[in-house]
Amino acid sequence: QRAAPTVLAAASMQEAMNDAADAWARAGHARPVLASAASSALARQIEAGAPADLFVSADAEWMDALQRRNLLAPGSRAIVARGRLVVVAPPGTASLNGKRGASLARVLGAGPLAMADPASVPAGRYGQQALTRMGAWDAVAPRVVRAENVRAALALVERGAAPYGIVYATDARASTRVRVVGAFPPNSHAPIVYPLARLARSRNPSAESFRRYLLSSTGQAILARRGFLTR
Amino acid sequence: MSDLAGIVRLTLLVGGTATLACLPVAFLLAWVLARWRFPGKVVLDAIVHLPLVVPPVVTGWVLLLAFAPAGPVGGVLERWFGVSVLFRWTGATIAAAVMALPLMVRAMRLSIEAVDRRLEQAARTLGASRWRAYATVTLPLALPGVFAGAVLGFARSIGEFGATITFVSNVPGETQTLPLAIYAALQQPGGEQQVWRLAAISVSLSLVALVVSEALVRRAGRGTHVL
Amino acid sequence: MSDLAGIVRLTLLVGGTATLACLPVAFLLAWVLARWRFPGKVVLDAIVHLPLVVPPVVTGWVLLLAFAPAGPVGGVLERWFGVSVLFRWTGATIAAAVMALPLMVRAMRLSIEAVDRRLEQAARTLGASRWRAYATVTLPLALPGVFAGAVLGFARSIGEFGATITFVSNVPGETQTLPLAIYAALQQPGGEQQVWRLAAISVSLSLVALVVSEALVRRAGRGTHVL
Amino acid sequence: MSFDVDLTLRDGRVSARFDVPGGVTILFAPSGAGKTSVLDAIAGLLTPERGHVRVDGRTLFDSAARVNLPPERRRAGYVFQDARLFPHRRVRANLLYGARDDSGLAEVADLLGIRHLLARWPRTLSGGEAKRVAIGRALLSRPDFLLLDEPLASLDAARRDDAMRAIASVRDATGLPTLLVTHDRAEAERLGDRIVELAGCDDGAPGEI
Amino acid sequence: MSFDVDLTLRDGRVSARFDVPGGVTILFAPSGAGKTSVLDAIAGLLTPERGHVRVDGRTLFDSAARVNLPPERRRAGYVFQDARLFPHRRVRANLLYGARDDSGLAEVADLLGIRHLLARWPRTLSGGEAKRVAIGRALLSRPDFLLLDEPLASLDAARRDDAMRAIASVRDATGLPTLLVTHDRAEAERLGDRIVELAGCDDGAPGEI
Ligand SMILES: Nc1ncnc2c1ncn2[C@@H]1O[C@H](COP(=O)(O)OP(=O)(O)OP(=O)(O)O)[C@@H](O)[C@H]1O
Ligand SMILES: Nc1ncnc2c1ncn2[C@@H]1O[C@H](COP(=O)(O)OP(=O)(O)OP(=O)(O)O)[C@@H](O)[C@H]1O
Ligand code: MOO
Ligand SMILES: [Mg+2]
Ligand SMILES: [Mg+2]
Repeated sequence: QRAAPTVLAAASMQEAMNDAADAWARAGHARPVLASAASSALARQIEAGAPADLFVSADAEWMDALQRRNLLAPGSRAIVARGRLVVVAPPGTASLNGKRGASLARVLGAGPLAMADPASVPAGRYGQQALTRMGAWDAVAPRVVRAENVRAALALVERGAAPYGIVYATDARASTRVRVVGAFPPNSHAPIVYPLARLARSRNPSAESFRRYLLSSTGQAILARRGFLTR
Repeated sequence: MSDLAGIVRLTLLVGGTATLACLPVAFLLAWVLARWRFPGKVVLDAIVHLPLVVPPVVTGWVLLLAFAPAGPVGGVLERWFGVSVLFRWTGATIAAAVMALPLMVRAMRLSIEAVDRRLEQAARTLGASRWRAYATVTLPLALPGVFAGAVLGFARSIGEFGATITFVSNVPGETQTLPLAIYAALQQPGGEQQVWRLAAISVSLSLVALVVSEALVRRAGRGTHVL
Repeated sequence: MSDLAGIVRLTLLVGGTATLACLPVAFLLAWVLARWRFPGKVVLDAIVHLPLVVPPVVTGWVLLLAFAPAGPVGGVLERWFGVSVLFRWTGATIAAAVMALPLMVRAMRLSIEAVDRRLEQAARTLGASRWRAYATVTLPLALPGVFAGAVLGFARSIGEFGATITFVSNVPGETQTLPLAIYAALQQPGGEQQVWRLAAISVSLSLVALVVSEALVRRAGRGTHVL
Repeated sequence: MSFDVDLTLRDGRVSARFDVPGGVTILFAPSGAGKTSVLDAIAGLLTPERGHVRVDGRTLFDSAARVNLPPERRRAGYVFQDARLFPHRRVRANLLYGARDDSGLAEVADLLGIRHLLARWPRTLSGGEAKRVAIGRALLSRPDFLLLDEPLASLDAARRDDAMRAIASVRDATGLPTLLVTHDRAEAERLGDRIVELAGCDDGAPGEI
Repeated sequence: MSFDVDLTLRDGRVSARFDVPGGVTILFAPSGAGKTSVLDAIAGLLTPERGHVRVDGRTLFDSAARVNLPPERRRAGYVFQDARLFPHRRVRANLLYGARDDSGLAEVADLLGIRHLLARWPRTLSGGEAKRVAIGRALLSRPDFLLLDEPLASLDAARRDDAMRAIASVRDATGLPTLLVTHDRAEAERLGDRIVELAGCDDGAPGEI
């Protein structure tokens, strides 16, 4: 049995990666060591030379930054999962279907709108792009409250602190306290992707095997069970 | 990110208000914990320490549960006064105050415990009530601890991040204090420069607080240190 | 998330090691800051306070820069000893220790400042060197502050989150202490129950630490409090 | 009678019973007999196991009647064996701590020879200077009676006389009943209107009158 | 000569000059004259502005020669005006703090009548008991000379004699030169081999011999 690879996974991918690692271990391999944190924190650890093998990011921009610095193994970057962006609200809230522009802004801007910080968190960035595309951002922007991450934005809606929130479908799925009242069209924002890559520094041969496993149909099925859209 | 001056002003507002609001509460708690004997004292002690032990994110979450419109405190505030602290600087101040409290209480308590009770007794025989003895003897002699507590509390306040962002989010101009701005900058590729700049301001602010408090302690301690 | 008992064991290991490792350093710093006069004292004071003021995330990042294989400390560790603290419990301990240090120093310093210098003088005339007077008079009389500092430090250690996750990530079984486990649970839809359970354990641990330290202070303070 | 005291203290190791008229009563006993403990109990700083304390007919403590006035309502002018000056107040502020106003300040300061010390911090006083300030502080608090625990120790002969004259003049002007502790039998006989002896219990045996 | 002292202290407000042979020298002066300051300077706790201190020919301090031994190398047996017992050590441990072993403990404890207090905490001692423990602690530290700042204040007559006998017996056995501060001229004449008077400076004027 070969030494286990160290996998850095964005916090939002943690559960899905756990499942995958378990399955991989059941198949007779050494179980990968999973390290999770915000994508930015992990990317900075890689920049600093942390001894790791794989990186699963929730943020394509950070993956780009690493690639520009030649920290990724050439040809190893791939998209491991995709996501969807939705609007959630407390159960009983009317659906937003068909609303755009001023009417959408009127509804979302009625109270605080919870979303991840557009300045720093990808989910927030996607949300801002979508609202801009739909002509509602300028009107809504003053009412936006920027949470540290998507889960925190969801919690604000769950607790009644904000009537609407913008989160990933994966997050909305498991919550009983909110209902999805609308989904943004995939083309209203940059593609929501979770890039995967092997690090240039990695010397562990099993890292590549696990990378391939994640991209294989078995691996993809595991991610799909956690609500991620697959390739 | 809003402008630098605005962030600094907000940070000082939040940190200053939190520290000032905490001072009397912390001193009372410190006195009770230092000088009184009663059952359940350990429980009170533990509750005061909670925000220190529990990760800030959880503290922020508990605050959110309490102050949300559906929560016990938030409901009352909203129904009776029509105000909400969510997403407001007042909420950021509450988070900062809660996180700073245990540090302030500890420092003050240590100083109160070090005050010689025989001096309080002397004050009593000179006609001072328990309260006057406390105000004119215990408190002034415990001043080094009060100042130390205030600095610790202020430093913690202007460094508070986890509870604040969980409780009141990052709202530029309302809740975006220095740590929140730093965090946002850290999240972005290439945000290092901004991080260093903001961190330098943070450090300078608390250095000033430190120097001022040392000077105050020295002033207050002119007469002390020997019976 | 690894098993509960493992998380608790790791948390205690990290918190305990960090506290023990900090104690002598903190006491020395406290003594120097309390009793010595030298230029640049304020600077030392400020540096000790830094981890309190700067948001934990930044502290974690600075630690990362220092301890990474390319960093000044990490490079030496790797080249000379072939070890790395990244993703290891040792790294989590370093983060916890750095965050706990200012609290420990402050508490101890307050207690040292409260020790009557005339007792140290008495020890000197009885033949004790400066060091022996320090070890046999100053230190034991400052014990309440040492214990208070140790509890504060331990509490802070087992509650430390931001610096740890930034520095060494959340690695179950290695760096996933209670706060990181709580954070992970908070990230999961429907993880509230797990959050409450973990938070309850956090709180109990520090309650125990608190009670033990109060008992120690009382024991140590049997003789004290009047000249 | 002025001091009507019957007390058991310190788990029965110290007890005292006396009933004496006004004037200066000397409490005389060897070291460790319980003199300070008795004064503490009269001042309300130590709660006796049982007994009573009446001064000028006013009941300050009575275990049977469950009376136990707090120290500040007993109006004792207590000069402690150690000076116990407030270290954070200058001499002047120490002297005036229990006073209603500073009308008596100059007179008392002159009597005790501490006028030149008014602006000093207690830390900078010599042993005898601190003692004199403590005496002045008690006198200026307008007490109903005086408790003096070796007020003359560490005073030189001249100061001793001054301090005694100050105490005597207060006594004569106000007729304050006074309990004074001393080790010096000659001094006791010179100063006191009467002497109460607390039997020695230096080795821990209970003391009696 | 045994004590060869010439000092200026406290910004010139206190000065002292004397050169006396062994035995007990009484330092006699009114309150505030500077007696404690002089003892502090001899013990090394206060650095004089200028002058010298020689004891038995050994130079402890000399501003001209830039000699300034730290307190622990001066080997003074200093009994402070206040007792300064270590509050965190029981009486026994206080007594033995400066001792090499506990060989002299029983004898000294008996002489001072503190044998029954050995297991006590300082906090629970009466004023006179604390003073006696402080005397014992200094005697047991095997000093080269003794500095006694009103060692007999707050001791009753019997204890006073015991304490003096203890000091005298140490002096006779070891011939330790001793400086003893007292306010009581009668006592001074009874105990001392000679008397050095520090001129009064109670009102802040400089004191001279
Ligand atoms: N806090 C205490 N706990 C236990 N015993 C105490 C305490 N304080 C005093 N004592 C003891 O009680 C007795 C009486 O003490 P007290 O101070 O009243 O004596 P005193 O007559 O004033 O003696 P002195 O003349 O030496 O001051 C002594 O044996 C003393 O050791
Ligand atoms: N720390 C200090 N700063 C300034 N002045 C001081 C300080 N300590 C003492 N003094 C002053 O120096 C003078 C001498 O003090 P010292 O304590 O030596 O007197 P003393 O002769 O021992 O008096 P006593 O018999 O009352 O104890 C006094 O006037 C005193 O007020
Ligand atoms: O690390 Mo995240 O999944 O961008 O919150
Ligand atoms: Mg007494
Ligand atoms: Mg003196």
